[in-house]
Amino acid sequence: MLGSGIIRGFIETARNFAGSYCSRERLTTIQYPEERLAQPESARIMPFLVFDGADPKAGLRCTACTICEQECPPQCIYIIKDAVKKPDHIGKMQMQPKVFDIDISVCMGCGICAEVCPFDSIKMDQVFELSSGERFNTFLLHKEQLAKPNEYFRKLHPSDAAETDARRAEDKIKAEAKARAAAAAAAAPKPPSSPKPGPPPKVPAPVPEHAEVAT
Amino acid sequence: MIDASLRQEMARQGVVTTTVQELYNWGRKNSVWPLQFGLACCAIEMIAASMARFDIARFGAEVFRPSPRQADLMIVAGTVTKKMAPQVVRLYNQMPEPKYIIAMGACAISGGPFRAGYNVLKGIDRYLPVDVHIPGCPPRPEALLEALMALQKKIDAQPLTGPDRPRHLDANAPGEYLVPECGEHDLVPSSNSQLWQPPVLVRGE
Amino acid sequence: MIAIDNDTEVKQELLEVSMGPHHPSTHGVFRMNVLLDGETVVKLKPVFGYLHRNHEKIAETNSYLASIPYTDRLDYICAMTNNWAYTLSVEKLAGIAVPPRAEYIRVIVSELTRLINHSCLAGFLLQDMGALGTPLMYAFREREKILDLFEALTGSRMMHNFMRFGGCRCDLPPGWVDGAKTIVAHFGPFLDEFEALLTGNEILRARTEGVGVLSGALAVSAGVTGPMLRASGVNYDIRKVDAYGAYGKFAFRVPLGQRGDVFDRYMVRILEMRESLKILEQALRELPDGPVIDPKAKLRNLRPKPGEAYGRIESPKGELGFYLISDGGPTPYRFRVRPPSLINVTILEDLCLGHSVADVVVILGSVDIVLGEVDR
Amino acid sequence: METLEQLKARLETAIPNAKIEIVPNPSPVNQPSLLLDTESARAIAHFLRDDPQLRLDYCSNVTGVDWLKAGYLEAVYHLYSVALKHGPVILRMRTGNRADRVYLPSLTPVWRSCEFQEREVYDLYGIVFQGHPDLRRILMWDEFVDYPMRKDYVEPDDYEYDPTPHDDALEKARKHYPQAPAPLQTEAAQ
Repeated sequence: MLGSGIIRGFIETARNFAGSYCSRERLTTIQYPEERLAQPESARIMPFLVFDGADPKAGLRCTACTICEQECPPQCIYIIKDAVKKPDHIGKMQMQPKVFDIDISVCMGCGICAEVCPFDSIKMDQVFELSSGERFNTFLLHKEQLAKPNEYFRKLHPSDAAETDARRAEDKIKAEAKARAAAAAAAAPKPPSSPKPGPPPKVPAPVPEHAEVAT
Repeated sequence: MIDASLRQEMARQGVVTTTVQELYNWGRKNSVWPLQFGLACCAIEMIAASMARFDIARFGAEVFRPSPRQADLMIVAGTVTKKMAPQVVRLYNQMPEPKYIIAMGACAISGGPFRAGYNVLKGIDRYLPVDVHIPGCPPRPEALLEALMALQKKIDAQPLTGPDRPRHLDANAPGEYLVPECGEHDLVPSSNSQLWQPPVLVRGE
Repeated sequence: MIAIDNDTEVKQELLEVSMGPHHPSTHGVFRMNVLLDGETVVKLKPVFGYLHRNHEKIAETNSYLASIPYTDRLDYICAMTNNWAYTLSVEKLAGIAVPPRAEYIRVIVSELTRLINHSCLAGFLLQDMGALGTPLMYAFREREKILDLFEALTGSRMMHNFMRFGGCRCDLPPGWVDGAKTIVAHFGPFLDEFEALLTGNEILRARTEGVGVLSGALAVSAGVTGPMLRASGVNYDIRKVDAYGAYGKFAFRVPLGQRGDVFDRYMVRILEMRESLKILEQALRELPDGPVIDPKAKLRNLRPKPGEAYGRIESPKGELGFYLISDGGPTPYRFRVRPPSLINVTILEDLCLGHSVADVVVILGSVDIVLGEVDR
Repeated sequence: METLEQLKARLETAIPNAKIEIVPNPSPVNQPSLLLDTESARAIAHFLRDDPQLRLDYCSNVTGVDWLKAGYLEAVYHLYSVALKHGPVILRMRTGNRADRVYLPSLTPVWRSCEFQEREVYDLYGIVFQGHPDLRRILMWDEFVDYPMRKDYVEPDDYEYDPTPHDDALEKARKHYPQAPAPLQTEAAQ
């Protein structure tokens, strides 16, 4: 019968219409902003920098190695190294950035910077409400705006953060043990060696798979 | 003018007071009709925002108009290329006042990831006045809704008189903008110098 | 009374209409210069380049790794298959092996992508016919479910940046396979519903049957690939021909059309979705354990030996290939995308001649172009 | 499918004047190609398409390449057979130089799929395909005069607001810097 296909279509539409009152499957609307979609742990929008402890300046994990700057596909990271070094979590003196800027009006949120960072410093944020009427002053984020505490990172990416924290704690224990051993060796009476305490132990920073530290 | 505390008291008693400005802006902000106009990837997220899950209709902005003559809002959703830029400006010029622009996504703001390209316009604000920028590549549909709410706030706050009044109530304000032409190597001119005045930023080593 | 002069002839002339680049039904910034005799198309010239964003030039200045997120933005509905085509080409160029689990994950995400693409295409096609909203809304409802899966896996809804040379960036998160199984199980009933809504609809049939007929011989000569080619009755599916990835291990059929009209193109895509569901069921059931990336594969500073490679896959739109020439440096010397969308519109004029303007819109919808890929 | 050497021998007997060279490909994928001379290219293409053993009825991909150091432009064709499901056979043609002798025969009369791709190569590389039915710019606008995919193409200097410049962009940006002591300004920029 001509029109039977249309009628069958109408029945489908009616089923969906009626179903939208009782079935969550058919009524999928999220009442943003009152209601928010839970973002998965892996969600990534824009990068941020992790710092340990309470002071963003002293605890910043970034060592200004510029790997992220080189690998960033749209080249939206800009780093200037500081002349002054500071100790990292295992007490080794590391470079630190004087300027660390990310232009989020260019950033494509690909997450390659977080992937290649060998110091667990740059991670992906999940805040997407970034709109602004002003282009020039709001979208160039400086080091101060980018730095977020480790607790924030733990909240966003619990499993990733747990793995990172465990690894860093292990590094620290290893470094301390090595320092103790070095100190003990230095303290032992050896005729040629001088009695002053040994230099800080040289422990390579944790390097994840596939990453290579820039030369 | 009625002061705020008196108004609150009256509202509690069931008397709603308003001003012409508030009523006018209330109507405008809740019926922002966008132009049905997608350029690239962000357009898919714009469509997603108008679909069931995010439902831009809750903000009165689901009426995507195919014709610029009926639209209030241009969502520049995607990369504007140099070949497309004259058409985008022309579309904007064809829209009636009051009109607004949301630059959705990194490409529309600054050229984004494609800014190194020879055919990519480095930001639509070289030719048009943008009201709200949304960074992200592409921004989530919620981010578009958030930007729409920001735009609504902006409309709501516009006074109808005085020097800060919107462009459509100011006879001397420009309604149309310069349409660039395709030259032999680049667009001519390469930006609208009246609109595009970037700050000077110097990088040392 | 007005006297009518019967001697005056009605002047007839051809009318040139420019459809696009801003047009409600052009799937992006696509322009067609159409010459009309009344309502009938006598000439049609597509105009491209309104979204030419220099992907190839940018890729020739970027490292091999940095080009992966750019490939997401080629055909922005099917980011996963773009990733795969590019990584496949680089793997061929540099001689990198892929572990079996990664191959399976690639198949799973690509077939999910095919579901997204084909269901959205059906929605857009119906939108072009005037069915505003409803089918597209149903298609997007299902798409959102698959996007949730992709977001849990890769972190982003559309731009996944998931595959790497020698495997995938990360393993499946816990519970992902079960979620995927649920979605695959629910997608079949959704397709039944979708077909009940559309396939039997007399208006859809009247608008699509016998419209835009493409012969098999012309399709092959014009390089048309993908569902368009198969709707014209030519059995050529790169998943079968090259059996790349793990596709050799799955049992699935290749749906073919008979007449090559718009309806066949619609129907082939619906049937392909059903075959994709079969592949997904098998792949999710037989997913092997093991690493998801070749541990020897380099991520940064990849410098393949001088040489060239062409790798291709069956993307939802057709043959998506990447042709790479390396000169031994950190960036490709030549990076070429073989875009299925661009080459599929070669025959647009042949399909549209003699049809009315309204049919042009439907035919273009059935070709299934995405401008990010046409213009790159 | 026969090897490229056999194919070359067969082509040379079928088309007597043809000058064919095999271009080796050292990469692991082993896709060597045939370098054709421009005079006999059309005849060779017809032979490849119609030969019952080959039936390369499907030209998948046309690529332009700019060999700046060697001083010529190149067009590369990837051929497959839909009927016999084999391939690829790769053809290459080279122009005389990069300036005035940039003519190559068009293969669009043999394979229709070359139509838009050859137009694209013409648009971006400036190779003129003789015998092409409709050789116009395809991606760039008609008034455009340069060939942007060539390796020596220089972009017009439309200095952008680029707060994170690198490499070439940094050099370009420096030219637009105002004359001021740089380190001082950096402090102010933060």
